[in-house]
Amino acid sequence: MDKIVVSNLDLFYGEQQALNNINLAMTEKSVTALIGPSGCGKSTFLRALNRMQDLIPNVKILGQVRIDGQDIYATNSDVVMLRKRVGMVFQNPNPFPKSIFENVAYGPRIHGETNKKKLNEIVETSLQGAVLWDEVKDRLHKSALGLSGGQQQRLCIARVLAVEPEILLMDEPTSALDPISTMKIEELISELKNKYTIIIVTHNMHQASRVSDRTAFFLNGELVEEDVTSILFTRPAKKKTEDYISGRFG
Amino acid sequence: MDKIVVSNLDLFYGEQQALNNINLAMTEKSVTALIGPSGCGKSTFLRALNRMQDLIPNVKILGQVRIDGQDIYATNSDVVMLRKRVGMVFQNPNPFPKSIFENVAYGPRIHGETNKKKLNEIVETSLQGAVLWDEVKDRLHKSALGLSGGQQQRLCIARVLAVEPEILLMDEPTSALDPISTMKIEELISELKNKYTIIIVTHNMHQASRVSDRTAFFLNGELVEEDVTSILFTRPAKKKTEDYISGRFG
Amino acid sequence: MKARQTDRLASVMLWVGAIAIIVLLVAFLGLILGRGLPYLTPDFFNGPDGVRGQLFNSFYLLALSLVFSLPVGVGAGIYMAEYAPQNKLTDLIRLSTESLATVPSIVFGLFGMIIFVNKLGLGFTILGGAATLALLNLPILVRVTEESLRAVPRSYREASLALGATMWQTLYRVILPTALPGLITGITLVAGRALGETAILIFTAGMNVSRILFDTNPLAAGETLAVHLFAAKSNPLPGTNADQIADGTAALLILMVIVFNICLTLPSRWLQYRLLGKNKG
Amino acid sequence: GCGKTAAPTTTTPVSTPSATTIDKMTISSAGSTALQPLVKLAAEDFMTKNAGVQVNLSGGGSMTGLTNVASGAIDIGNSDVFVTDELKDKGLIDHQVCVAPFLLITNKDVAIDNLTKAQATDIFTGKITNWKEVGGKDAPIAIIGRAKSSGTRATIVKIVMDGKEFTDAAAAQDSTGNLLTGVAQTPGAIGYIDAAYLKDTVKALKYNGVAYSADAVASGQYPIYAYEHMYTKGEPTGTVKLFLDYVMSKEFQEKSVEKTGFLPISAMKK
Amino acid sequence: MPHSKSWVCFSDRLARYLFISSAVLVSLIILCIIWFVGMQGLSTFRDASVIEFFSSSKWSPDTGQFGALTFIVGSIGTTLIAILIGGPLGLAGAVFLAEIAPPWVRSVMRPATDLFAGIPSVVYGYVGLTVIVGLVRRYTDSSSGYGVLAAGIVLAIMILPTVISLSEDALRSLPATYKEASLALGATRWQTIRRVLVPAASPGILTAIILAMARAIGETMAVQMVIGNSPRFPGSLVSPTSTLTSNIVMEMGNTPYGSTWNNALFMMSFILLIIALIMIILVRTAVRKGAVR
Ligand SMILES: Nc1ncnc2c1ncn2[C@@H]1O[C@H](COP(=O)(O)OP(=O)(O)OP(=O)(O)O)[C@@H](O)[C@H]1O
Ligand SMILES: Nc1ncnc2c1ncn2[C@@H]1O[C@H](COP(=O)(O)OP(=O)(O)OP(=O)(O)O)[C@@H](O)[C@H]1O
Ligand SMILES: [Mg+2]
Ligand SMILES: [Mg+2]
Ligand SMILES: O=P([O-])([O-])[O-]
Repeated sequence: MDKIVVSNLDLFYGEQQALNNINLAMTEKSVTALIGPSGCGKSTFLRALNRMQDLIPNVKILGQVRIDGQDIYATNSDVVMLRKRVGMVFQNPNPFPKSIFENVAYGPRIHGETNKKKLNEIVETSLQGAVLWDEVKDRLHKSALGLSGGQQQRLCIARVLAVEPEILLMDEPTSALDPISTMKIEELISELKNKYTIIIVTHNMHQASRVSDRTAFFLNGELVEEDVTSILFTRPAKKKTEDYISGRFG
Repeated sequence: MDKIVVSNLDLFYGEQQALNNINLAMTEKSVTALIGPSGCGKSTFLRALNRMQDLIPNVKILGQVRIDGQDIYATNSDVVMLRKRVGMVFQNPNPFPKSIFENVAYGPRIHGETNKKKLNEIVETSLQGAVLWDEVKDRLHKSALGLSGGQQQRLCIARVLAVEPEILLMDEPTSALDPISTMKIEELISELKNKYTIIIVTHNMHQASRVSDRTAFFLNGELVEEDVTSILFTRPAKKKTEDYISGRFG
Repeated sequence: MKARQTDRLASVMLWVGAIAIIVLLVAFLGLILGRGLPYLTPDFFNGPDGVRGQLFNSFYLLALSLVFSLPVGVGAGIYMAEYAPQNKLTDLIRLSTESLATVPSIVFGLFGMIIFVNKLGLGFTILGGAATLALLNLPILVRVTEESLRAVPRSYREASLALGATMWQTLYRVILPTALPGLITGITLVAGRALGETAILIFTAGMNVSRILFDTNPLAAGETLAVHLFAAKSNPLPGTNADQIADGTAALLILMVIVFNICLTLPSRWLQYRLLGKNKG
Repeated sequence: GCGKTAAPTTTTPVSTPSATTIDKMTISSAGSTALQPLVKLAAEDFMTKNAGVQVNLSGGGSMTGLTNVASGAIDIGNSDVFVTDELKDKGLIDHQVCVAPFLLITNKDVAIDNLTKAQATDIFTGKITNWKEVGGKDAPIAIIGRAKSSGTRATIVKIVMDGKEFTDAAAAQDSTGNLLTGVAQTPGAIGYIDAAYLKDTVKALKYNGVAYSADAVASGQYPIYAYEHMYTKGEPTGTVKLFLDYVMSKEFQEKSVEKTGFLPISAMKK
Repeated sequence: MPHSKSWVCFSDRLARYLFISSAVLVSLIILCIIWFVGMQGLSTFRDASVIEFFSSSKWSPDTGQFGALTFIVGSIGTTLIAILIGGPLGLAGAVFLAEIAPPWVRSVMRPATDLFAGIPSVVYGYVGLTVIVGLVRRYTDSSSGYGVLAAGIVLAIMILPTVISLSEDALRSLPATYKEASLALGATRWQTIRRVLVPAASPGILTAIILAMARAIGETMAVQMVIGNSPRFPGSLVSPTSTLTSNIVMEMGNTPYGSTWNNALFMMSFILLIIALIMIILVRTAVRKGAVR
């Protein structure tokens, strides 16, 4: 079933067009990878899905993004609610300068959870969900900034899980990490897709083939091709895609 | 002939060891690529070759780096002179906030060139050397910050060429660039190797195989393997190398 | 080589410049403290011409003026840093706060006198002095708030908003706590200036001290230490030891500023330490 | 406005027995800095005698006092000068509380100790610029005076200089204290102050051969003095009246006024 | 429940409005001050001539002559001297702190310079009166030592913290890449500072200088104690003269509110405000130019 349907999406930074007539549907409880050379609009596209682009002045968006059939850019759409449903993990781990516990409890708290016991539970479940619990359970009230990069990134994932979103957006979540952390996070993604609809941007084609069900190839703000991952990497329909994945450029 | 010989190089950031007993020789007028996962010490190694690491407090360096037989870390070694001989191009293009002309003329000027005509000549030759001349010859006195990313990176290369170094260090010079700029810079590297000894860090294995003569694979601060590029990518001697290039991680 | 020599010469010159600045500062402090410290006996505070009242007034006025200026200044700073769209109106607001920052304090003093003393007919009061002093604080607070908020990494903001927090939740749960050390530095700056201000207070808060110790009536006149120093210098009343009072008060003022700095920066360092945790290594 | 020497006085009688009682606990007084020492002393005594009453005191200058009392912002305006034309019709009542004598002072290195009226005038108008012209060392004269708006300066202009203008070359200080510091540390400096402020860091000159003393003023031999005023808006009542009564009382006038360096008003009426 | 959705929305909106109104309030205040001081000041010209006010140096209000040129020149003169001395010295301090000082020196010196800013201006004036005026007298042919030079020196010290901290911030906020790029080309540290860092930070440094100028031109108490306060066109750097602020504070207390004399003092405040505004606009154009480059 299609969880997200994007139709005729154009996005402009001021005069400059960064996305050009994108049409793409993303299936529920699957992983979609976005690949393409730097500057092709992957992050821009991702951020259009939870309206993070609203924060940037002079952005103009045309077309539609429907989640469960509802247009998220409709005037009566509630952006705060939307972002609760659509969680996001960023390229560089960005924990708050608070304790590990407070980082994970942050989301539930702002959404009104005050019961201490309930919070404890949520924090534990989320950290377990992000395969971090065992490593941090003895230092929950230490600063999150003392964690390693890979741990921080898993903390950020736990923080998102704690608000129980339906969709997970991940923008190059492993690009700042070492190989071992990367492997852990890739394993985590494979687990999470049983519960969440995941869209992941990566510059690493190997990663895309390892974790994703479908892959979309972007080039210069356009969606060149989208297909089942194994097909796209072995029998791409377009010449441009073949050039890119065979390493002709990028 | 070996231009640079590194023997038993250890490098510490404070307590943390970032390079562990590196032994590597680099041939004159050839391109050596450094590959390896993020955080493995590629940049650290590169910056040890022109003593840019001197700028960072608490760095301790053991072992030797010899250029043309002279140890650059010897007490009587002149770091300013060294850096003139060993030019560097950074990951992100970093032109000065000056005009295009002034950017290129900067090096010659600080090395004492004041003759206006001579400077004009140097600027033109260097920009031609970096295949940028035709694109900018009508706007030499406009700000360099108005150039596109790829143009800026070529400008930075021109700026280095203007001081006539013998060695060129390049730290992921295309990672911030679009495919077309990337191709131009790769072509440029192939040309430059007729005159310079080039060492290039890249996270892109395709790029390494396209531009380099030899490739060195780093992992966790150690040099795992170094060989002729085509051999390293097709018949690596070590299991770790094979895992990495076959996309098992990273 | 010439470049090498110039480099060495320039380094020497810069060291000399820096040492000159430090020497100047030390000389200044030495002069003032050297002259004044010997007079800082218990009698200096509690004696017949003791300055305990002025000391109290200094802090009382400072506190009141912060009560007036902090909410507005920080509020405006938050607006400029977080909300302000880039348009003409924002430009105008920014222009006006920046110019408020350069208004000579004497102009504030006159303005305050006419508003509070004459138009409102309050006479010389701590209230009027504090309100006018607040005008002096405002632009600095706006500027400091804006700058310390801007120094908070964008990523915190994005992380919070992406979790479905509102702007206000993001502000008071993440951004403000992170910016707090910067804010505190700013408040220290403001406090230092306010503690040393005279031109404004002479025209608004008057030059005498309540006989009731720690008189918190905001409608009483209130001479502060700085004004007291000014008065002792300009009208060395016969029968008092004006020079001693002046020297002692000057030293006391400097001590206060130093103590104030320490009192506010130490907790903020501690806070920063708490926030950022131990070194990652 | 300017200070006058001898004015027909309309002072309220010194001790009218009355049933005046304290009506407010805080009264305020501001204005002349010259008169401040006296008002301060009176206020302290008064507050000791009437527990709970607060006399707020502020400087600001004579005009600050006058304007604020005229507008009703304060109860008593202290002034070195008579009320100005602008404020004449505001119903201000003059209470002359004491006589302020003034001194010509010099730096201690100045060799002379007397100036005649003519010499002083020539120095202040800029005609004489070297001490040797009045019998001193060969050294330039540095005049350090007060601001154009100062009551002290007005008195000097009126009495010593017969209304001639000060030379613009004179440096000026905002207050008596800074003037004292200036004269004390500047070689060859001359200035003028309220007698009350005299310190031993400077030298007081004789004027026309007469050294300043209370008797010399009272007897009319030493002519540089002016009346100090405390103005109220309308006839004073309640606490304000009690306070003014205290200032004019025999007790205060005889015991305290001279302590602050002024002369009691009664000294002039002998 | 305190955290109901409507409450969250409401508090968000409330906060936003509070912040906006604070910002508007701040601007209203400055407009109020300008309006007020301007109106009071401009009424001077009901009785005095505009041209005379700006072109004559004869200040004799009791005879109806209102020439404020001396004060304007005095203010600008002291400010220039302050900048000529304090600017380079402060900039040297900033460069030192940003590029040369070992960390422990910086961690002592930076808070120490900030302490300069907390010293009351009366204290500066007092030190000026008792030390600097004497020095000026000793080393020049001035008979009193009062004047533009003494005031300029005192102001130079007062503006040091402004110049140092703002310029250092500007230097520090430069991307590290500029320095790296320059050193990697074989430039010495000084060449890097002079040819790359200082030019690149110049908008920020200019802001620092201009804000320092604004502080200098508006300073009252300290200047008033050392300038000499004679309403006379300064014959030399070491002869007594007056500035706008010193004359305002000298005469304000003793002139009746509403009189032409008093209005003229307000007019002088208004001139100060205008000068400050002009400086701000200069800063903003400087910064904008820097950003466009
Ligand atoms: N805030 C912005 N304002 C203006 N242009 C922007 C902005 N953000 C991105 N762009 C431009 O939009 C285009 C797409 O950028 P985007 O960040 O989406 O690329 P990307 O595919 O994520 O690249 P990368 O792999 O480097 O992250 C680029 O040309 C970029 O320069
Ligand atoms: N200034 C520094 N201080 C302390 N540690 C550092 C510093 N710079 C780098 N490191 C550490 O040294 C190790 C090697 O870093 P380096 O930047 O050389 O990696 P790299 O191979 O260039 O990675 P990338 O591909 O991400 O650029 C990393 O663990 C890094 O965290
Ligand atoms: Mg991206
Ligand atoms: Mg690197
Ligand atoms: O008493 P003064 O007016 O000269 O200060």
